[in-house]
Amino acid sequence: MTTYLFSILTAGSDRMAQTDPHGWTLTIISVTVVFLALIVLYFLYNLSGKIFTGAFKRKSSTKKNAQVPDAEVAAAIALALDMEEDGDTYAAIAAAIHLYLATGVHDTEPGIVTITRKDSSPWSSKALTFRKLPR
Amino acid sequence: MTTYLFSILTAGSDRMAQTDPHGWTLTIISVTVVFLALIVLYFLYNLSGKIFTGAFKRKSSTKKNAQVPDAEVAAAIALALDMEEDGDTYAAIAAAIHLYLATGVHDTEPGIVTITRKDSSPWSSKALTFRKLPR
Amino acid sequence: MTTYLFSILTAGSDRMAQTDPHGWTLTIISVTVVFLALIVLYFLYNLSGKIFTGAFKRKSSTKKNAQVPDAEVAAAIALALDMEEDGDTYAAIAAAIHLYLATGVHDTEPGIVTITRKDSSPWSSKALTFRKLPR
Amino acid sequence: MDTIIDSLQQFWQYTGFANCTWQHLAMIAIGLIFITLGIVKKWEPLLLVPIGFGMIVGNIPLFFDPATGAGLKIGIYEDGSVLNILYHGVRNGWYPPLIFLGIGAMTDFSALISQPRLILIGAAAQLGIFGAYLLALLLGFAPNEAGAIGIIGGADGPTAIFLSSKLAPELMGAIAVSAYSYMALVPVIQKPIMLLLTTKKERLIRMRKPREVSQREKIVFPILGFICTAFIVPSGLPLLGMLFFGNLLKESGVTKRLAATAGGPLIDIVTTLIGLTVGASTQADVFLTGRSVLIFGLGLASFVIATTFGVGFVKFMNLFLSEEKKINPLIGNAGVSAVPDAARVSETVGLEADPSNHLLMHAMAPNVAGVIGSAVAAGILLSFLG
Amino acid sequence: MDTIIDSLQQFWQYTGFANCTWQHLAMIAIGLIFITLGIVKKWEPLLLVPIGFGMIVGNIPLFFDPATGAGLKIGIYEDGSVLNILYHGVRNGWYPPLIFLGIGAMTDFSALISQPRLILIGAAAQLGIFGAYLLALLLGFAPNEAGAIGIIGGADGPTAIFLSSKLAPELMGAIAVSAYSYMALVPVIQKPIMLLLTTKKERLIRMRKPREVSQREKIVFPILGFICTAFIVPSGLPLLGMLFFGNLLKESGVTKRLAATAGGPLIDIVTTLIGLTVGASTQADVFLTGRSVLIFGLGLASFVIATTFGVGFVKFMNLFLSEEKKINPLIGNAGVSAVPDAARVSETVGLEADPSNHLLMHAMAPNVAGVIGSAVAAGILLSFLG
Amino acid sequence: MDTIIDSLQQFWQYTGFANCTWQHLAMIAIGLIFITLGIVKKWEPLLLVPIGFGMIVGNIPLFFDPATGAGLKIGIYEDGSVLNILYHGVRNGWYPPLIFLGIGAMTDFSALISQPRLILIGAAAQLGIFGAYLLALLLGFAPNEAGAIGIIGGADGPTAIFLSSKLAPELMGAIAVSAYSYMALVPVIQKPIMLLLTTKKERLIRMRKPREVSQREKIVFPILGFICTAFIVPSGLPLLGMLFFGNLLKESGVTKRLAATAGGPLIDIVTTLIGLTVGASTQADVFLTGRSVLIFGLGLASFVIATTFGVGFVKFMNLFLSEEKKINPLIGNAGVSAVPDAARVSETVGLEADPSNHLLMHAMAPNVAGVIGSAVAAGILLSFLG
Ligand code: NA
Ligand code: NA
Ligand code: NA
Repeated sequence: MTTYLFSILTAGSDRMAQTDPHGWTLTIISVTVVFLALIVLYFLYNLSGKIFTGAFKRKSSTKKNAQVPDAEVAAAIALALDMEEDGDTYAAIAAAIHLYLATGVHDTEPGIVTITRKDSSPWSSKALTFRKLPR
Repeated sequence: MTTYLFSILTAGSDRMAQTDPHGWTLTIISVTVVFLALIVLYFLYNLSGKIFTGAFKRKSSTKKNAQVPDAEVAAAIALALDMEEDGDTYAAIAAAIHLYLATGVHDTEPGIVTITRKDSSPWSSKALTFRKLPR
Repeated sequence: MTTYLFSILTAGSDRMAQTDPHGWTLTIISVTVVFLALIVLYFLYNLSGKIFTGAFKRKSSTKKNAQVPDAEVAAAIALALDMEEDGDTYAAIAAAIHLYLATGVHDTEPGIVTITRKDSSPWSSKALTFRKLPR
Repeated sequence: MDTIIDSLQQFWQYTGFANCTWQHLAMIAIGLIFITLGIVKKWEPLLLVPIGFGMIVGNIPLFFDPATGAGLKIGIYEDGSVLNILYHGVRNGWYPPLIFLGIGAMTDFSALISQPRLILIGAAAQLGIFGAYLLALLLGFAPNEAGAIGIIGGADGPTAIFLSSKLAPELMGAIAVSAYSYMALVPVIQKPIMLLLTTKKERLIRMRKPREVSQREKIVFPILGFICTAFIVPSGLPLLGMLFFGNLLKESGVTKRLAATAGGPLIDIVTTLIGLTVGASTQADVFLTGRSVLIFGLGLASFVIATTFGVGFVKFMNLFLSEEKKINPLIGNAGVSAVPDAARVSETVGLEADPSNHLLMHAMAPNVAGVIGSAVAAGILLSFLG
Repeated sequence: MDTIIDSLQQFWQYTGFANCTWQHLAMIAIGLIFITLGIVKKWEPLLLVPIGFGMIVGNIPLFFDPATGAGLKIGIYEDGSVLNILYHGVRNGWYPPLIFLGIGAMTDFSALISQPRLILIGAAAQLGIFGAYLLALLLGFAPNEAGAIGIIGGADGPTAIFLSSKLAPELMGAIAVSAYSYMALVPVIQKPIMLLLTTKKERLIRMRKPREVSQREKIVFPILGFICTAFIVPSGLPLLGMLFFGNLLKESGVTKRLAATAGGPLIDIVTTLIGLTVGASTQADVFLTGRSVLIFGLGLASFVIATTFGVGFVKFMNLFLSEEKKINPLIGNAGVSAVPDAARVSETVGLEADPSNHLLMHAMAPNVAGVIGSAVAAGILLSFLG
Repeated sequence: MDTIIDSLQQFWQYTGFANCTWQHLAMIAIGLIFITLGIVKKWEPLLLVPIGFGMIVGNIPLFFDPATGAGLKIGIYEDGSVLNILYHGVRNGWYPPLIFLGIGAMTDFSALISQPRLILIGAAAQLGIFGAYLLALLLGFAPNEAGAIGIIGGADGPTAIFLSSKLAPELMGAIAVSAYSYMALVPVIQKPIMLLLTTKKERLIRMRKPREVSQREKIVFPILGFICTAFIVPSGLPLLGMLFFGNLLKESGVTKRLAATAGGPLIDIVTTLIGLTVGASTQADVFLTGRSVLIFGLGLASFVIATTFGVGFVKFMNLFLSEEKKINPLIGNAGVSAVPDAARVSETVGLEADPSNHLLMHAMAPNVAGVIGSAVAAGILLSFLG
């Protein structure tokens, strides 16, 4: 029994061809494991979320969460959609996410989100500035 | 016959030493091929030039090609001659060529040609600006 | 005799284990050589210092060496101490040394010492400016 | 004089003109199409341009005499040639992990951290991989080949190259080209499926703004994420380890210069070389076969299945969710990875239904989860079939 | 159905959970501590974060059946695995010289050039290396192992990796981790020794501002410095050559772009990979031994001895120096290298005694001399024991 | 005590002082001259400084006992040493194509595209290569050696290293050093020849401003250029492919970050390592031979021939051109490549004749054509002699 199973798992392609010719065993196990792995991550971040949110809720409740500067977020998204060229999309999307999640809260970070567009240098050194005007 | 010729071409140094001890065969073939290769390029770009120039002539005729801002070109050239340090020459010469070919025509590119001089970072991120003043 | 000695030096670990089981021979030779190497450097730079200082003394005597802008040096040092993050320390210390050694003397270099702090790009492209105000 | 003319004739034999076949020209034409699509359509240009040029490079007709073995030793499959040396990183599988290092160093996982339930969409979309696996077996491919073909459905270029270089090196060119082609075609493929599977009402679902994510969470994420996934699927270690390592360098706040280099010069160098050599590995005689056509068909199928399961899974989740927690199924397609193009499709299609409903940031969660998911899937396939 | 459940059970055997031992968990915990110290304490983060993550990567439990040899071929010690390929640069010793190239391209030797007498402190502090060598022999290590352990006292990570990869590869993980740990702990270790060995009066010594250094001297320095040290200790050539070459690129004024790359992307790439792979090489079964504990003890001893001799040597020099030329013994600790942390300790402790007495720039002289000194010492050990 | 003194004596045997010969010192002196010329004269400093320092590194006298084979295993020719590993890229010929990738990513081919007839000058100047080939055969070199020597006349460092590493590795050091020396000396060598061969009137010829070049042409250029040249000379593929690939990355407009890295960090890293290792490969016993002297003589001859044919060919073309289309023969020298120094010589000499007549932009056309031309010539030589 064990030997049979063992053969499945240490097996390369040849043994799989014999023991699982239609691929259903591999498929079912694999899908299960993929879901398992990501469900574990889900629980983990759910948990960490609950731990960290406590601290954050307090913080954000002291600020007015109402004034969502949608315009800024929309601008960042527009940029992210537009910027197919040259891979700047990563930076644009990061900016959009940052603005979106952080709206209404002055976080401890510089408060300026920087992306670049025209510059030909690598992303890291690019600099198109979304300024958060002092409110 | 064919075998003899074949031996020439698959041959390494040893066979060439036998079949072409003074090197004239190799030289004549090689020079012919070098010329051939570059003549093909010549015809190609000549042709592409004729195709593309049509479009361009129209474009440039609408603009005043007369006002050649020689000063700018000369400045870029001066920079290119001067900049022996640190390999910036490539960027300087590219700028000179760009200004030279493009003079009098506002092309679709940003209109600012950027070279760097003092900065120690790689060329790509350097920034000494030749501004094309709005005319 | 020579063979014996030779065995010491071509030897790997095994022969050292036999001929120098407690390690004192290796230690004494090594310490001697380390000191020797650095003493040679000492004499060399001492000498070069004497050669070059002549030229410099003249230069610096024409300027007022008295006004040591300690504040600037202290600021640079403070930065160097603070900047444990991300390896900017090299640049900060270089700036401190530069300011310290050069104080009161306007050297031929740009006169602006540049370090960066927040920027995430490599050191080389960082730019936090200690301006030497025109005095 | 006689010698010279004869020699010239002989030289002719060495030229590309003399050795050219229609297959060479076909492959060069495909390369030109790739370059054109990359430049004109701006579809994944960082990949299509190098791969396209590589296809041209790899299909310059070279003289080779099978009888004597005489020939220029410059092809990508000839030991010691320049192309062959640069190809090592593909064949030995260490370019893809370095690309993952750079991707990790550029990717912001906040969207995922703040909405962990969206991770599951990234799991569902991996069904495209296994659907294609089953189909490939049906079509007569061996299991290792079927696994390598299936991974096209992971919509992740480096993962596809990594896995196919381990499982079925001879199919790697076709698989990589297929994977990148469909990644470039994501907007074309996914939109109709998304419209077909969703109702107008579903497309209008507005999702709540998720909570903020602290820097500490962002730092803990790659460490915890790596340990969990690697314990479950140790064979995914090369890809997952590098992805999370790069992300830790980015988020730690004290190793920014390492992250900047990993997501800058390092990933650029590897991207250039992987594209060029993968392209050059598609030599006509290896590439232009009936199997390549099948692989392209299976690749398309895997993208369709993945998108279907991604969108369908959101609808399935919605059955169990209260009204205000419902998820817009238009972000389901993003589970396939193809970062960030798939997420942009979500945004675009969403905007068509409601111009004020931005889905991009929500879609980034299944999108990056899909990267993790397909690396996990690749690990599993490797442990079964490797 | 039976097959599937059984297969899942079998899959379990491959997971990290099934193969996990307390040693794996211990090493992962150590990795987490390294990362935490790097991020929270900001101790050598460019090294501790990659090494710490590498430790986690290297200690994910992998299935291996010694009977059949079956197992995933992804560990750092398995030929052809990704980690193994990236580890080549450590094992063959070419990462450290590339790091020295970058360090040379970033280091300003002016402090040393303007005060050459301070070089000797950098020689005295190397006694830590040989003190640890003698102790290691006493504890029963073989001479090659003792030499590799001694180099921890050089307080120079790349040098330690270079020498131990040549002399005692099997101890390299423990030696590298020990070296970086104590380099990170320099402030903690050195301060009490410095206070113990100096009087209040000595700590108040003000040193004269040294002369300026011309650009020409800075250019001549690396050339002359290399020729001299390499003639005396040719076996130090790989490290010394690269260090001085990098510095020449920096100071020549005409090769700035090469220096910027050497001290930028190149050193970043190598630092990332050396940290990750050195960390991953500390697999539990190799690392968690009594010998590792001994190595950590000897490493601590070597730092203590080095600091003692550094400070003591300044006091010895002061016996022969006129009042106005006396050297503040608080810069003696800087001779160990650990650039620039040891010099910062000098400054900090000096400021506590007199808040207007800056020692940093003076301390940089023995600090960079210590780098040269330990590279010389490594060369000697290599020629004796290699 | 006796042991120690004896050991010290023995240690002496290992030092550079004990093994030093006048050849070592001569090579170190040459290295110093290279560095000085690079820094003071600013002649090709990116190459002369690394090569010069490499010469010093490669000529530190190392102990080697031919009887026992005992010695330090750190020389560039000893398997597994650091220098030896970094030298792989030279010996296996993959550094030069990577440099070509970077050059392509930096070079603007507009000048050539807008004045295609100037391409032919770049063909004529390659006669320097074959002139030197004939002379080298006359002097008794074997054909492969003669080919490698001839390529010096291509005035292109990476091409010279690439070809000589394939045809005559043992002469590579001398050939590379010769090529770079004369490239640095281009202004000194070419100016008198140009003045000798041209009349005052010819030097005053004003050339018409060429047409503009559209971005589309710039994109099409590298693709078409590569296909044509590679079909004619497939053996030039490694160099031509990389040159045009780099240029496509630059001009495509959608892969700028890849071009920036190829023409930035990547070319910097390779330039640093190729310079250092080529310099270090000139070990006295290999380098200081009568043959090296001959190679230097032949190299000079090849530059003279190339310049002569370049200028002469323009005069020949002018015979067939109408007055307003005549070409200033002062741009003929630029056909040798040596980008962009040769083109700058054209400009400078032209300005002396007429201070308002700028030739630089015109001269860039034969200059970059010369790069293509010598890569083609290298390909031909490789297919005949490889
Ligand atoms: Na995926
Ligand atoms: Na040290
Ligand atoms: Na040439």
